[in-house]
Amino acid sequence: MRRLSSALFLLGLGLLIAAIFQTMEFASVAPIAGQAINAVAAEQVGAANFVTSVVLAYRGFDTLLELTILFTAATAGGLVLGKPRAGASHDPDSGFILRAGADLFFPLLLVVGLYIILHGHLTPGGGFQGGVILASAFFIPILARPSTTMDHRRISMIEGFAGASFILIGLLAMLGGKEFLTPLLARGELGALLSAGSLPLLYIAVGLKVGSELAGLLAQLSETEASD
Amino acid sequence: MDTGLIIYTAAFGLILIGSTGIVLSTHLLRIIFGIALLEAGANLLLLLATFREGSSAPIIVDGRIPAAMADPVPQALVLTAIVIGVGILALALSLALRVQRAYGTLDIREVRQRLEQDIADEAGIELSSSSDAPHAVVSRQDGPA
Amino acid sequence: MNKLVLLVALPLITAFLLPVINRVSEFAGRWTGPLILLITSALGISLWSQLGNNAVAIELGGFRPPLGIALYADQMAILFAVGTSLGTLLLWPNVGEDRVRQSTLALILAASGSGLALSGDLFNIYVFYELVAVVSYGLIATQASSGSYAATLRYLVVSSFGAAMALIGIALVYQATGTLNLAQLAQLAPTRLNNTQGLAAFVLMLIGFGVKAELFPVNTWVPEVYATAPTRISGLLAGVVSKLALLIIVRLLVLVFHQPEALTVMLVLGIMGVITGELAAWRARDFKRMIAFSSIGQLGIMFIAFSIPGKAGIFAGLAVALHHLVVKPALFLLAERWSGSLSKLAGAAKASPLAAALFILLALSLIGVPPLPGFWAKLLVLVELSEQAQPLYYLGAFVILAGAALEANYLFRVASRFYHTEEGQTAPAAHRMPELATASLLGAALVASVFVLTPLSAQIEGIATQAADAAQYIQTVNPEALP
Amino acid sequence: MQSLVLFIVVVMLCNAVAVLLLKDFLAALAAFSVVSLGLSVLFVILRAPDVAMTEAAIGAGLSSLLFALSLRRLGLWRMKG
Repeated sequence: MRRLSSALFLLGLGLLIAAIFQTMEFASVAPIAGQAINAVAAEQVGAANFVTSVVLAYRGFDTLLELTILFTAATAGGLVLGKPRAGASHDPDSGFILRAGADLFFPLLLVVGLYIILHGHLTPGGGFQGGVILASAFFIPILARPSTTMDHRRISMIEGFAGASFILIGLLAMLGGKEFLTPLLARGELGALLSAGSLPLLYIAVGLKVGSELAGLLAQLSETEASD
Repeated sequence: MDTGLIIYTAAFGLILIGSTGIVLSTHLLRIIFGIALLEAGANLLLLLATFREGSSAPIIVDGRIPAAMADPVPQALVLTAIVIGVGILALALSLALRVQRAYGTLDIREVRQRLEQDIADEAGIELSSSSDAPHAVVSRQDGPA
Repeated sequence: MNKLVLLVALPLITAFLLPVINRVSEFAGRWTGPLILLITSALGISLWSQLGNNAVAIELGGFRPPLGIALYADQMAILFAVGTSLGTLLLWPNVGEDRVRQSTLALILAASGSGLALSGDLFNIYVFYELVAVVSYGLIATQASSGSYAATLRYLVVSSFGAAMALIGIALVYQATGTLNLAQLAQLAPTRLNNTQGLAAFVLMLIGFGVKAELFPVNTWVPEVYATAPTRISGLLAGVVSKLALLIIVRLLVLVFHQPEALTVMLVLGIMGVITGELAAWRARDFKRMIAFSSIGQLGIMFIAFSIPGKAGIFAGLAVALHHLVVKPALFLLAERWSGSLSKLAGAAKASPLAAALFILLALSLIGVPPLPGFWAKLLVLVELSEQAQPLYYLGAFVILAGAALEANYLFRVASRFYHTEEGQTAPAAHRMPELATASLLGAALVASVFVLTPLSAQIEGIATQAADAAQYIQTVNPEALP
Repeated sequence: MQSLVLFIVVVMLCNAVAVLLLKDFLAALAAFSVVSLGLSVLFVILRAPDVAMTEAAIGAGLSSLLFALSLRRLGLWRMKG
């Protein structure tokens, strides 16, 4: 019975998609929002990477919520997995080569992550991509030495303050009589490292938040005891 | 048959394969794989929405603004959607670990039966179809489904 | 008026900082959350009183739509935003061990619910919707039983599937119009979305947003989740969150999707919802799942009501929705001590007479016995349905009436148990004070509304008129002229 | 260009089917990573370098890591000869 209804449901979905495919006119419409942004973004926001302009300025609110989703997922994940029991069994530490490699990787990944975050308004990449690399920088040593645990207290401090500073930058604009999340500071010269106003600051907050969030999630998953 | 159409096929293909995985799979981990595939297809479709061939990436290099730049809005949207997806994926996997620890299985039918049993036990009523109550049998999943 | 954004930003920043605050002072950690919600509720109410019959739009980041994201606040939006804040405050989670994490999640729920009601951008709505979804998973899992984990995971699967469908719908809309701002979509819809692709996009979004609104084919999670989640969370999900999802669908119908087929799809799914929900509730043998299934039925009635075209449908649907918003959380609060088999409820009236009386009051209103507000809401829906003079709408009216008969049957079956003591059976324990007080408050609000029925219905009619006014929406948001 | 796209799409779809059909979860995870990588190449072709980077870091990297960690905790981490 369940199989039959599932199959029927899939059939309906397939028909729907086929109908869409049939009637869709491919790329017939000018992207109103996109064209308008492409026309004014360089002047209005001042970031050479327009995707960054959209992510942090035009649709900064979405990004704030996205950070909140990650935060919520990490909080809920902590609730679900709970604290590992004291004296729980760990995987044994890896061999010397892996440990040495992990130690070697740590500063390298840290620098690469920060570089990507800081250049987010100029080149592809930014807080999210850099944040993932930061997270892996902190997580790889744990993979090499499963007996060490991550300092969850410090992580929760970082994620709290990073998220709050994103909102605070937005609220500062309101104090100045502008709307929430209006970009602040001088726009500077297009393509320079110090340009695009408060956008690099926002990306640093995003990078720290994403990095700490994901590192926390990964550590939680790996600290959970095996089920058998 | 142009490039755009081929990629559209990929998007709809991923959507259909992902949906099939969600609806027809019996193992919860496989269903989570299906969700990830479905999301990938949806993201691709979103990015394709206003794609035109011959446009360039929406980034200014050396101060020159290219003539035809790609629409940056869907790119930002997909960026958001990918990050949302990984957050939910992590939560789903954490839940799957707990379910496995509690029920000893991730087979969707067994999980559902155990869930019904749990609810019925807590309410203090008989399960209506208690013919094969898996209550006493702690079935352990030893291999992948 | 740009303080409106504080309804979202204040709870969010508090949620981020709550672990830190709690480390500094446990006392502050305990009371900051409710205090912030009190502040946002008061702020929302003051904004409501300033608003009158006007509406305001906020251009976030100072970018005029369609460049940036716009928030739109009319009476309906602020009503539901305040409803979310107040609802979360009244149903503040207080079970389980991890208090800080729970408070954090509750604050985020309040913020995201308010944002969902206010948002005027299609993708922003999707992000808020996902946020509400993730928060709900966390809150359900606070029960920390194996059942709640399994139910949450199954809910997550259905909900993620729905969210992906909604995202596909958004992609189709963006593909056809090139914008995400609802006001601009309203301008473009008659020419660009009045076709098969538009209808497909609507159906996909209906499936997606319908998951939280307990729409017929995607509501399999409802009984499992409501039976295993903490009762306060069930009350929040059934009472508040489902209405927010419904609100989005109504906004989309008013502004973007004008096809008659769209209404027909909603009507049919609503009818199916009433039939399956009420029948399942009638068959249910434990209290929690009975009211869970009954909420599917009630939301089916709302879908039927909102499928009536024009202002009349919104008026009727809004009346039912507000009534359910008050009644269902109260019922779930009563379920706190009455969870479990219906047969165990014998003699409950003796142990807690106030709770039993409250239940009967709520049940009467839910069934629709005059002069309680539930009667007037249902009457309104039936009158509007019969005025449509079409077979499918008559069927809807008939199904609602039949559903009411079933409701009367199973709710009175429960009520009669209360006063019927059997030998050798222990009555269920008396309710705890917080639950009983909150439920009494909601019950008192229900009774009070009987005495102000005329101004109240005029007020709701005003809200509905404004919500149905697409021209005002476009004018208020005032997006840049089309090229 | 067109044949390259066609090749990537075919590989991606085959691997997507393989994710659902392969009995061994580790193999399914490998197939899933291939889908993600193919997707990020498509994103580059669609002139979205930012999204491609994100997909490569998050879709192919982090998601696979999450899956791998949970496979290990679930006891499904084993190769079949």
